[in-house]
Amino acid sequence: MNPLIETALIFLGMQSLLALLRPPATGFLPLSLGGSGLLLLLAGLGAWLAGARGTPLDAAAGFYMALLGALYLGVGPYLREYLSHHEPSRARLEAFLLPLFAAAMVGVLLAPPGYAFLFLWEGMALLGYLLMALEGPDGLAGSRAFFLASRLSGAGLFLALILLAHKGLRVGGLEHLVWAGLVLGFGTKAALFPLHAWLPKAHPVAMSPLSALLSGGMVKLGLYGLYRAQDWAGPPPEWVGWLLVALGLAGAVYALARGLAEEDYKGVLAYSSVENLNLLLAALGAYFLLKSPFFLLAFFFQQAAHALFKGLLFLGSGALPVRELSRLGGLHRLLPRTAAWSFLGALAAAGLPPLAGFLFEWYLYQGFLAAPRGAGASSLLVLGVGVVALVGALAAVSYVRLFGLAFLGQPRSTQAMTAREMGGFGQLGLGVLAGLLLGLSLFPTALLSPLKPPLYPVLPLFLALMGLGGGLVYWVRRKPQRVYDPWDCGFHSPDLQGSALTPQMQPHALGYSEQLLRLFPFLELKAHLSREEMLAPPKVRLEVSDWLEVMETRLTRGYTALAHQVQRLQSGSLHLYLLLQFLTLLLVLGVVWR
Amino acid sequence: MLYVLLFIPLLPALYALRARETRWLAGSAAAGAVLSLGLSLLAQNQAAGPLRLDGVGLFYLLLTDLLFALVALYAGAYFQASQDREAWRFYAAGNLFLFAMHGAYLAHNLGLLWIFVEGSTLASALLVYHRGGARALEATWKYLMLGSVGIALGLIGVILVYALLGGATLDWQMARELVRAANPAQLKLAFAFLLVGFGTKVGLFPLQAWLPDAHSEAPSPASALLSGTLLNVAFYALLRYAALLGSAGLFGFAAGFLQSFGLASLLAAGLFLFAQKDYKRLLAYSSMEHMGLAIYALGLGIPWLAMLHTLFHSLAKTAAFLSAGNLLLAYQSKLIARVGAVYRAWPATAGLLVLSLLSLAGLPPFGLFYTEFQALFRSSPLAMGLYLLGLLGVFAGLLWPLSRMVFGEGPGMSLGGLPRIRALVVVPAALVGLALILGLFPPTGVVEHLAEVLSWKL
Amino acid sequence: MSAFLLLLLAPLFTGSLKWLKARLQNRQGPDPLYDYKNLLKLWRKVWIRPQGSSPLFLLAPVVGLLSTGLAAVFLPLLPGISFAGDFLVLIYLLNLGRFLQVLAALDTGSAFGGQGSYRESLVSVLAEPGSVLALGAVGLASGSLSLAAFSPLSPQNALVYTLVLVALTLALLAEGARMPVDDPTTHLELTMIHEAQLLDHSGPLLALYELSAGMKILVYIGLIALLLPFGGLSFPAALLLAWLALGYLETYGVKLRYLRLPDLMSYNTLSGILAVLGVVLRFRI
Amino acid sequence: MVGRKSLDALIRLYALQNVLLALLAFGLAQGEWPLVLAGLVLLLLKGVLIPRYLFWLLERLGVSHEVESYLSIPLSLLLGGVLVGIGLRVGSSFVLEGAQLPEAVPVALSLILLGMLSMASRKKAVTQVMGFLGLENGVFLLALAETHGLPLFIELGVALDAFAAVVLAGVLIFRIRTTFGHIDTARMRDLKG
Repeated sequence: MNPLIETALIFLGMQSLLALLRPPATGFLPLSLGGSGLLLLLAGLGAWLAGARGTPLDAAAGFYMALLGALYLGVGPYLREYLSHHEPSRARLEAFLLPLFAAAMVGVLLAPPGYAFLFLWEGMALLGYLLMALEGPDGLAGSRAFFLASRLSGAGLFLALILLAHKGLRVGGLEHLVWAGLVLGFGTKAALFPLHAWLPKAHPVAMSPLSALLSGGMVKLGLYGLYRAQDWAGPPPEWVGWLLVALGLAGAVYALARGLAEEDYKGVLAYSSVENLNLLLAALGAYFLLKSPFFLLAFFFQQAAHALFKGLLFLGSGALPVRELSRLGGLHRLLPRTAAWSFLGALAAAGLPPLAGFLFEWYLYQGFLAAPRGAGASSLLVLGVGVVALVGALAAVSYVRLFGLAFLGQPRSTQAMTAREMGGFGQLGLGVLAGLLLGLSLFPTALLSPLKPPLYPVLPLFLALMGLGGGLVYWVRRKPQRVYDPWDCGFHSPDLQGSALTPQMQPHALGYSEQLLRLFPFLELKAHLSREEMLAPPKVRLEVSDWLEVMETRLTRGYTALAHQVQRLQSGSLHLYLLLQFLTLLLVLGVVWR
Repeated sequence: MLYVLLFIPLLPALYALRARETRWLAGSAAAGAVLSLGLSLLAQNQAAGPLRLDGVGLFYLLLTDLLFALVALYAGAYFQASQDREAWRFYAAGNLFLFAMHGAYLAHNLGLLWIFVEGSTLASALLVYHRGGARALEATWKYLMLGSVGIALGLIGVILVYALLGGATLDWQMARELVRAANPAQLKLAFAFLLVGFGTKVGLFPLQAWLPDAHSEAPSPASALLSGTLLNVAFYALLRYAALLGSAGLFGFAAGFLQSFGLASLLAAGLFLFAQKDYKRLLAYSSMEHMGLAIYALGLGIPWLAMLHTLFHSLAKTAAFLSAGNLLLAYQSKLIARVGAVYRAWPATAGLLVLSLLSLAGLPPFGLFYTEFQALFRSSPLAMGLYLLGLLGVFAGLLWPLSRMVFGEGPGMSLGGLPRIRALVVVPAALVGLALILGLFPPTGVVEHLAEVLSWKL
Repeated sequence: MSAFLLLLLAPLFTGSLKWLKARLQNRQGPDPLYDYKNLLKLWRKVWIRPQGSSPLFLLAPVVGLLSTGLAAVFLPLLPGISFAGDFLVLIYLLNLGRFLQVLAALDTGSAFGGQGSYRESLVSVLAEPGSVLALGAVGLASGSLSLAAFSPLSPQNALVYTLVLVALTLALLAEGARMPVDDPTTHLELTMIHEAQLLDHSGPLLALYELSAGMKILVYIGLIALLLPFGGLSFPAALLLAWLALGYLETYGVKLRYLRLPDLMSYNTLSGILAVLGVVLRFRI
Repeated sequence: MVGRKSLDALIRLYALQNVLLALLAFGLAQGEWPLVLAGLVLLLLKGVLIPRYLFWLLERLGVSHEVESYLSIPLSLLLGGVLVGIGLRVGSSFVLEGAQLPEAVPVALSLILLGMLSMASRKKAVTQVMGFLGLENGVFLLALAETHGLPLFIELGVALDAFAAVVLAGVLIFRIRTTFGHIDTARMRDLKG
């Protein structure tokens, strides 16, 4: 094996060991996790850029390893600061489990398809669950959803990888079964619509650095699997491509719309992850269908970009005092640095040039526009352009809402006035990710060179924006200015303290997106009027009911009802039991006689 | 030597009838089990009369003795913590039970095997009953009735086999030779009775009714013994008969039944688990699932895999029941809804509970993951699908109680006066540790070697 | 090059449009060059930084102007930079400006800013798919994804181009904040979309905003001009047409209810979809 | 055994059955001492000891000596008849080569089926034990019919087990009586789910 990777894994192991022996050992995290991140980044990039094939480190695996490495590099220092706010007993467990989780993810990339892969895959899920469950009662539903989905994913992979191992069996329709298992297994992990339901439940409840690792790293392994499966199972059947494109595009729109109805800061980020993942899956599916290099470029580039900006955003969310958007506001004053990092992340995530997110959409558009013409079904792929445009616009709105409501304006609650900025290590972690994101945005070729990418003039654009913008800003700032209250239609009076505007006059988290949500038929908006006192003005509370979630609830209810039906067999009646025994005997005898 | 081995457990049993000091009772029982553990290692392949200790017997004997010794130690602490003055009942019945188990594993005669299996039913009924009470009584009664009928059906099977062997012998070695000449149709008939009979004791799906009742009402160490060792003995009997059918060239016929019952148990267990409110019943249904899986593995024609499965299951389930015993001590309730935030109240137990339950849910790095993988690896696509579906159902059923109890809301630190006795934690920890080590390095080779005595033919 | 052209023309266009509208409404109207003076005046004024606002407040107008200007760089009215996929960069640069503008509107925490912010967001979501699809369709029809290589209207592509023109025109109205999507002359905060976001910007910042708004309209007119078959005269022709049409529309038309906007803009999206399908499936008249 | 309403009669019937079985065993023994011994044990254990134990039990329990069932007597008889029919019908396929007494096999099967029926339908704990004993007898008859009889020590072990089971059941019935105040197993339905 590559000595860099070995050293990195040893670092992670040492960290866990230290957490066991000399708790809480969180002080070593920048060195152990961050250091291993650096090593993995180097090793992975080396393999990726060299275009290595097969074992021990395939180029594709190298790419993902670099991606994980970059995340660890940022999360390592951050975690040291973050865990210092936890109780020592819990911090100790986290400092023990997290490196193992990190190592399991790396292991997945190194493992050949088979027992070792499944072992690490399920182990990864287990560690993730434990880390999430440590959140206590709040994390209950989320961690459970995560674990359940992980097992579903594992089941799909069991099916696929075992069938794959039986080479002799691969005749007839079994090929399709293998790919069905792969799509189920990796698709669930990569939040393929409509198997994504776990993600928005799980990621918000995890602690911020873990959310960053999950959203930035772990879910990408699903994409890795699907891409890499080509090596294992041969080219996929056509339906796989169509399925991924159709579900991916639908899921991207759905996730953004649903994200606009979300009030939880990290929930919005989670839905944005679902959107990105589905778009990536669509890109991969389209690549399967058309083999266009644009899709491959889009696929790889955005994974790196998403890992970085989502890592940045999730890490930034760690400094927020509460998660509900309707209780945040004005945080840029208390958290200027976090606001700046998050702004950078939001710009990238909204897909705006010259940052990384745009390049992805740029490739995607060109890929879809290059769909073959004519009467064939694949010519319909060109409509993907419209979906990507819609997704782009929605993503921008989503991030405006997220950043605007949380960091700008006036605080909507007293909690929002008590936020505290992260200290040095926290800022270091964020800074590392931000730096990498900026580097990736401006020098995409550094990463994409194996794929020989076409580019738009990103660097000149950036320099022009920075130069001219800096000049203009300098100019305007030097002009005379006054500080005054915002415009309040002239209601301002000396009796009132300052402006007549109150924080409640700002748009509410759901109010902001209400009109947009009405565009999407699968979301049903309900307004509840409630009065706290008899004569008080009624309060309007908006509630969103999501068709998919309604279905999910019904499914759960149905399953529970089924379970209760079966339980009636165990009714407590000994006579029924004896009868059952008798009937079983008769059944078995009947089969024997037949 | 084998007779010594057979009767060793009767000594502590007699002692238990006289002594009342829990600590000495626990010590004597554990000492007896450890002694037989050592002896059985020396006694491999010895024969005496109808007794003979071959590889498979040794495997289960070692497992049983080990678990019994650990559970006996735990039980000392458990009864002390629950201020149970009648711990001697547990030790008396327990050692009697161990005697029956020894007999079953040492017996090299199918009739004798039956007798000891029935004996283990009776002894374990005493274990379930323990101190009585309405619920325990109800559970014991149901257990006794269902178990007796089941075992009687098994006896019909034994008689038919005996008749088919020409009424010559029930000795295992000779039976395997003779069975080749037997009428296949009638051997199948005999197997039907054996399957339903011993299947009742294994707890296969529609025959499982006694299992959750008995497991939930017995005191926790007894539940651990039932799940960790009693189910194995019935499984062991089926293993022998399946091998017998294999010798007769009828394994294909048996495999269909074994696989169907295994999968049915697995699938049903998922549904039973999902709506479960009592954590000890939860563990009991999980036993039904795993015995189903072991039977399925047997049906695949891989005895060593089935044996390995029962080994891992016994370790994990014993640890789980002992942890559940700790919960019962701390929370005084068997309802899942009454237990919460164990990870704050009693971190050690929480850790054990999590690890043992996750192990039972078939997650790496524990052994059940390995055996489930191996079983899947050898299944047909359809069976694989059902198997995976069943595993998912079971997992869904186990996950919520686990999350709820360990990490959910609860009284937290305010639990007054937790029993601070080391053995309560150390014993299950030893089991979990063993399960972990064996899971990381599955002793496949050893088990395969031991299972060779079955000289499995498909 | 085109950027400077548009920068220079923008105040003229908006100023003279005001003049035209006044004339159509039988008013005297301001000097057609009024906007130049207005901008200069604003630029010299003191600007107000609202209490508690963030650096974005200042950044938004700056980036707004720059992004529109840089977008105009890719418009091949005059020789400039050109490459495959440049129209996407153009559209997204406009988005960048809007992103910051919409954010800055939330910055002060005033009720109107927020209102304007989410209204503009809705408009953007409604307008974007249509314009991208339309431009994509042109690219497909011309066989090149670079603006400079877009082929003009011809009998072969008449149907597709008609659809594209419909889509782009609607996008112009929406993105330029003109009637019937928005009323640029309103003084009632409750009905504003674009203006509501600028309420707190004053002096040089307002000047930047006004300038970039004008340029944005011209960028869209420039895009339309690329499709017109008049060679070098296309842009002036498009300008003139747009000038007349906007003046006429804003005199005789009424603003659409905000809640009815999706109905109008669905034509935009539909035209875009049909245009693309028209190219791919080779619709002919 | 299926049709009677009185427990006393049931027990007497059971005793009689055992005596007959023992006689059968002697008949088949043809001088082989293991079978004779087995028959003797049977006679002693099942013909005398168990019935007496049951009588004693009933007396001590102080419950009505009436059979309570889910099924009415006619229905019970009818079902019993059907089961006997089944037993006789399929019995032939249970007759193995070299069976000692092929004619008894269907009877044994019928006995087993009837035993299971009474266990599954009767409510009193005592009657369930009776059903089990009937079943056991069926098994014994089957053993006699099919084979020379099981090897002696097996036979003894089996008998011992059965006896222990019955004794244990008796003890439990006592406890049930004192704990619940009745011995109606159909009303013991606390454990479910």
